[in-house]
Amino acid sequence: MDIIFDFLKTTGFWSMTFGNAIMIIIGIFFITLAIVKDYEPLLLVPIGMGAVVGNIPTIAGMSLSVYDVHSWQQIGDEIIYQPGSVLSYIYFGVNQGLYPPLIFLGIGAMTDFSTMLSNPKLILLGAAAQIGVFLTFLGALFLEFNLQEAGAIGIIGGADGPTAIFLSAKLAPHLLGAIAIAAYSYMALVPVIQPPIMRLLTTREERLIRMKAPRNVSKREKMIFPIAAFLITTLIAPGAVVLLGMLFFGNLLKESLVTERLANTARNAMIDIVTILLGFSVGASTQADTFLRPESLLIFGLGALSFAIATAGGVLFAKFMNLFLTDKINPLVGAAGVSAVPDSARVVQMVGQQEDPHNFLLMHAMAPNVAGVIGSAIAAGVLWAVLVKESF
Amino acid sequence: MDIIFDFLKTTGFWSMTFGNAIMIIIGIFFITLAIVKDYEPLLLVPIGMGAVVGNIPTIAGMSLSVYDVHSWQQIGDEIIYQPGSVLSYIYFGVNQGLYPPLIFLGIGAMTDFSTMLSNPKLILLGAAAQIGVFLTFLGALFLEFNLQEAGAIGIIGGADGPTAIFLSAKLAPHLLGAIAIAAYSYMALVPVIQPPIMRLLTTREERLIRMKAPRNVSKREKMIFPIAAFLITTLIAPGAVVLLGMLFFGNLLKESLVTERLANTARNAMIDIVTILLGFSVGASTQADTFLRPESLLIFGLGALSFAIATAGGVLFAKFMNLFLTDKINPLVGAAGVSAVPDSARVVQMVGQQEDPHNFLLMHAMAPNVAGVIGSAIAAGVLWAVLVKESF
Amino acid sequence: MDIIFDFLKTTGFWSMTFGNAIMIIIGIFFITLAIVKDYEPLLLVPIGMGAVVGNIPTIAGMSLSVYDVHSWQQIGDEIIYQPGSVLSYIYFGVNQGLYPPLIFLGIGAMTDFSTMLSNPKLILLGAAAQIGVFLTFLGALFLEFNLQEAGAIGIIGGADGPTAIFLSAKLAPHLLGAIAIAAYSYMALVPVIQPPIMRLLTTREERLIRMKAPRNVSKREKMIFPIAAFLITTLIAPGAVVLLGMLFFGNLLKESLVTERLANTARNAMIDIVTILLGFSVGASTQADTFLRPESLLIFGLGALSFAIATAGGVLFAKFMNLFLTDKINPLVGAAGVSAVPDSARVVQMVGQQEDPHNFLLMHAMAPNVAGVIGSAIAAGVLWAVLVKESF
Amino acid sequence: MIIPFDTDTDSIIHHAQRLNSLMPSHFMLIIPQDLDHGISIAISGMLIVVFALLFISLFIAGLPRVLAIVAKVWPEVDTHHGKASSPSDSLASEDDAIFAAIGFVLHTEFQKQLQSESNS
Amino acid sequence: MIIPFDTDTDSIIHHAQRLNSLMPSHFMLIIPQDLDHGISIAISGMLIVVFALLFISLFIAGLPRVLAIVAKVWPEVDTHHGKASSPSDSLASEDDAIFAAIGFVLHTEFQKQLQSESNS
Amino acid sequence: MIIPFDTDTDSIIHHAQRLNSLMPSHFMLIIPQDLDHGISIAISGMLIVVFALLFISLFIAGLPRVLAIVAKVWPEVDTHHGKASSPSDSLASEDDAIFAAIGFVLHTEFQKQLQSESNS
Ligand code: NA
Ligand code: NA
Ligand code: NA
Repeated sequence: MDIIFDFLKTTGFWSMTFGNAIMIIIGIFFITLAIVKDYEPLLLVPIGMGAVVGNIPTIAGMSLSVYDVHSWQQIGDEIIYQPGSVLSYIYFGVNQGLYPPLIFLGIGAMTDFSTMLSNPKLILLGAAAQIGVFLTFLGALFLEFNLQEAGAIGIIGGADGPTAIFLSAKLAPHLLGAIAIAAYSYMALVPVIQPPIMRLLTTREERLIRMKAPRNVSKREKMIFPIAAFLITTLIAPGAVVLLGMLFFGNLLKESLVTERLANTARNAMIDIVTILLGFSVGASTQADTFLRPESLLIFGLGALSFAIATAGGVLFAKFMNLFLTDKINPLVGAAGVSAVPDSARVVQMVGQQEDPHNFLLMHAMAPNVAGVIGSAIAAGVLWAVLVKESF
Repeated sequence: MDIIFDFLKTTGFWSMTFGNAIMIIIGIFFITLAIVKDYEPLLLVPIGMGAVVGNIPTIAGMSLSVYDVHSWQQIGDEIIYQPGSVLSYIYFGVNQGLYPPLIFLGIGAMTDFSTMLSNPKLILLGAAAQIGVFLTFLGALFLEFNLQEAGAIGIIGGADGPTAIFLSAKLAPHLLGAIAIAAYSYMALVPVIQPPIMRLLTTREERLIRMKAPRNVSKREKMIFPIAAFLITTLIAPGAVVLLGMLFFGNLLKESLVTERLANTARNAMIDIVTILLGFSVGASTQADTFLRPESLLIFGLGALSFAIATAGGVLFAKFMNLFLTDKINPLVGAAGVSAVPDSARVVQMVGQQEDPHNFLLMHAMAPNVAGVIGSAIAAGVLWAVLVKESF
Repeated sequence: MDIIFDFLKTTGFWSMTFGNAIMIIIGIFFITLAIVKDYEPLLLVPIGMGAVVGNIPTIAGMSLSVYDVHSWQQIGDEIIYQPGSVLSYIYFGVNQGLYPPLIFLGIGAMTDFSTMLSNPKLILLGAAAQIGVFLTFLGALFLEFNLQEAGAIGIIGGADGPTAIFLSAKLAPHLLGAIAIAAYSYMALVPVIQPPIMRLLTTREERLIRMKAPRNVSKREKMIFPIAAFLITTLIAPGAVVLLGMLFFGNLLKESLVTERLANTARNAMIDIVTILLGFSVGASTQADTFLRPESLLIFGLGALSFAIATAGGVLFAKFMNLFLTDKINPLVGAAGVSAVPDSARVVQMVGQQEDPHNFLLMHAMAPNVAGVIGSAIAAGVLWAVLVKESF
Repeated sequence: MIIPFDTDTDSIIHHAQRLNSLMPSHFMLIIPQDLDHGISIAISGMLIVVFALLFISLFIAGLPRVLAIVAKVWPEVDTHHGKASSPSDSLASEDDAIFAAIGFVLHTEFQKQLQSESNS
Repeated sequence: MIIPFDTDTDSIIHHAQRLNSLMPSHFMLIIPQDLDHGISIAISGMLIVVFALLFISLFIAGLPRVLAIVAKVWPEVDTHHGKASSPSDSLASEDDAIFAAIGFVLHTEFQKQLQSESNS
Repeated sequence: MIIPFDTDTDSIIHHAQRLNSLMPSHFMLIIPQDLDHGISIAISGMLIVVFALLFISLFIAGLPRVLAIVAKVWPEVDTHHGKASSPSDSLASEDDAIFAAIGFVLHTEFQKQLQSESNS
């Protein structure tokens, strides 16, 4: 024991703060959650490992952290380049909101909007769930976050990692780590958060509703949709132009049927590379001294609230719509409006089958699910447009 | 109707200019052309969608356009980073001429130079077609474009998108959008532009000429070729070192037979990623206020001219060569010297088969076709070298 | 002949220096070595072609070389961007040490640490071989290189290209080309350098030792290993956090079994793209005037020495360990401790089979082989941490 | 409840707010300003999201009918479409009812919102 | 014909040109300078392109003969090459004739061009 | 032996060293300073590498035993592990001996190194 003890004092083991240790444990917990529970592993594994890497105490004078950014300094008459750390160059894509649109490109090239096209009224459920975004925004203001911070926190309710990162980078970069971690944590915890709310707000009869099989959608509809939907949404909310431009561009690559190789690369190599770099560097940005703060706890609290509200919003709006419809919607499907694709759609399927094992809601739930992605991108665009102008 | 009207006035629909609407329609037209006619879809779909995205009117104060570039500003003693828009970071690769060489890398890793190696005299047809570049350059000067602008416009006659973008970025970045759109439009329209010129300049007897089957080419020849061709061309025209360095590097990765995995990535994931980013951001750079100008119309006119001249140059030089040859060249093959790989080679095949359905010119046409790529890269190198030195 | 001669004088052929010609020949020699002997082709082909491209004499005033980097210049009150060359943007990833960690990510996602996990004492051979790094460091100091330069030269003994490039970029960027070329050359020449040393230091009896088949390793061990190994190594040597962070992150993507698609992209498209860009731009950085210097010769001499010492270190330490062991280690296996994965492990197998064709040492040699990668990354971290602080 | 913010950009404002918060009379004047502004942002934001997705809904609901006309002039190669158009009609008529109802509510709300903004 | 240029870098020169163009005597002096310079760039550019590709042609035409000699010393593993060398010889002899002819024309043109440039 | 360095950052120091090297009495004082410092870097560097990999070795050697206990509480789905634990025990006991031996040598060396560094 003596040998080991003497040695430890000479290494970095002793200079590690308590906060770093906690963050490393959180990182390992994320990885464990991903492996054991299979919750959003493509994001929790990179983020978790990033958190472990980012919390190794480094030697003074070495540039290693994501926050050791490059700069230009004037020395005499010359402007000299001061290099940044390797992780800071990777984090640049997070910091400048570059990775989220590229991930949206890949998501667009993956997503089949058919079920949404075959039953357009379900789109409105994806809109209703965005109430989580705006109520959380108000909640954050109430807790004395400023407008920009509140906007970035509110978007956690969008249940969409790239959107949350994009908006945080623009409005409140100092909260980005906490917001991203909150968003991905709750997306991973969707199977835990949503079912009780869904059961609370629906009767057994409602949960038993079976929905009509969706109609076939023609190729032309699928080709026209990304262009038309892009024009409609961004002319209404121009702030969403980057996220939705890439999402619908990716979908057009898929549905045009003449650019299959580009769609294929967008949804495989390209999105994977960006996911690796984004996840790892977001994780590495959660250094104890910037992350373990009272705000982060508040953000986590607000994030949980926002998921709950969004779920409730979707379910209740489905019930409201049923007042006007003869072909009733199963209100469970409304919970998928929060997005968290495809987890929340799977949760709908699961909760539905607990009442009636022969009720297949998954396909119906995909419609509000993808509509929720569009909805929260619009919400992000609106918040960005309104709050970037405010300089108060 | 009244509801919709009231709402529209509060959104961005009303702030859209007439120019933006035209550009969006042009973008949709490009996408339609790609889908319906299958003309260069890998480029027209990204460019078209980029044009749609780039022409959504944005809110003042938000940095969204490709032209909202980052900068460093001195505030007091400190130099502060002013972030650019997401699209500006993607456009950086266009702006700095970074994407075209990477696309050439992939093209090199795709291209089989066998037919060219087996019949080296056909290479000269690829040289002859470059007359389109230099006559268009003179035409642009005559229309009072300055030397740099004329050089960038002339290269449209090279019928090679990446080369055109590369040279425009270096010599006339303010015309890049128009030049790129013109180059890709006419490459898409090769099946429309070339046939009448080819028929006008050839007799029926000439179009019926059958050519000897090409000989087999050894592996060693294919391995030596990229290195030797690189040295020959760039020692003569050092300005082409980046484009041709990457083209022949890609081809060496393919032909060396020991770096198959790198060649495979270069011609798949890598070229696809760059194509997506290049096409989309070039499209997004065609904002109405920078694109819808009198110059653009002149550039389109000169571009059409250059394709016509290049086609004529190739065909006529083939006829000239026939004066010295016993094994005659089918002069239609000369039209493939414009490059526009592989469309113009296919046009040769098509026009040839209209006279004689059993005449297979495609393989022969591939030789001037790929030689034309090399030829226009050399032309670009020469123009860059000469015009970048001139500061007049 | 007269025609050609007249023409040559007007082109760049005549302005080529003798040094450029030598470097082009070296480049072609590398490519030939890769093709004919199959020595490290994935690196020698890109580096060789890069050397050819980088030594074409360019026209004054054109920005083409990897050293024509971008800059910001103050003109009046404004700070104006001066663009760099295309190759300088690609070389940025070398220069800032960005590519090596990304290559380590791919290596991690490729590497199976099973044999190492099943026989942990073989790890120490990977440590012993690092004596080559530190003795070469001292040798370089003795030859009057300064401390930083000596550190960068010493790491050649790590027999690991990305590590050598990473440390050179940080400590002695002006020697990066020579160090990278030396490292990759000797890695390619491992089948030539190692066998005589291995035979010299072992008896026939030792070379005949057969080792026990390794035990099976559980999935849990493989999952826990990358996280634990990362924590152990970087808490001891925080300077290695970037390289080892990425190596073990890649391995976790592989072994977690839930992020297979990310691991797949990391070890295919991603590592290939980075390898192409790294190899080519490192090659292009070996311009005659910066490369053909007395230092480079010394570096090559020291590099050869370091490989020899590292090999001897591994073999002798295996013999030392045998003094304490009942299940003897075949000391040839120690030679694999230099890393140069997987070439040196193959050399062990080959030399072993020359004595006994039924002795399969390859699997055993993989353990010190991958441990050697970790060992030299730690050595690099230590040297960086110590030498970056020293400003003497 | 006071949270320790230390980001430079916000510190001045927050110091001002903290000073003000010591004076009870100002407390109710300053903090609610953000919240009040926030409420109007939240309402218009939610309305824009709903409008945008409603427009998409309407567009999609109408698209098959437009394409059915187009298909007569310029028929699609595969035959999926012919089968699809008839069931969509019945769906669409029901959609019309619900869209009209929601549209009316939204319009009314939106008008209220616009009025309250122009008054403040 | 006047085109509205508005890029900063060129504006001064173009303003000067426009001013000059108002004076008829200067018009013919200034605009053709660019064009004249352009013609010499175009001719030498075209020649360089043709020369470079001609060199490649010649190299490729000669390569099989060089490789045939090399293959005797150091034979290639696959047998494609042996078959290939004989037909290429007949092709190559014809190539020689055409390359000589083109080479001569190019050389003459290039010399003219060089002379005219050194005179101006 | 003098090597022509021309990197700006080092030139001043090297000029000084060259000047000093002309004076025989100083030669032995200045050059060895770097080398002496280098020796201490090299020794501690080598020790750190060995320690780090030794720790990994120890960790890996101990891991199967820890996992064997964990597996009782929370069994792994596939059965590789059960077979693996018994042979590793015998290996591990041998490992212990060698690790203890190497650990002792390293510790002694490291202590020496630390002492010499604190003295200088
Ligand atoms: Na959402
Ligand atoms: Na061309
Ligand atoms: Na090593």
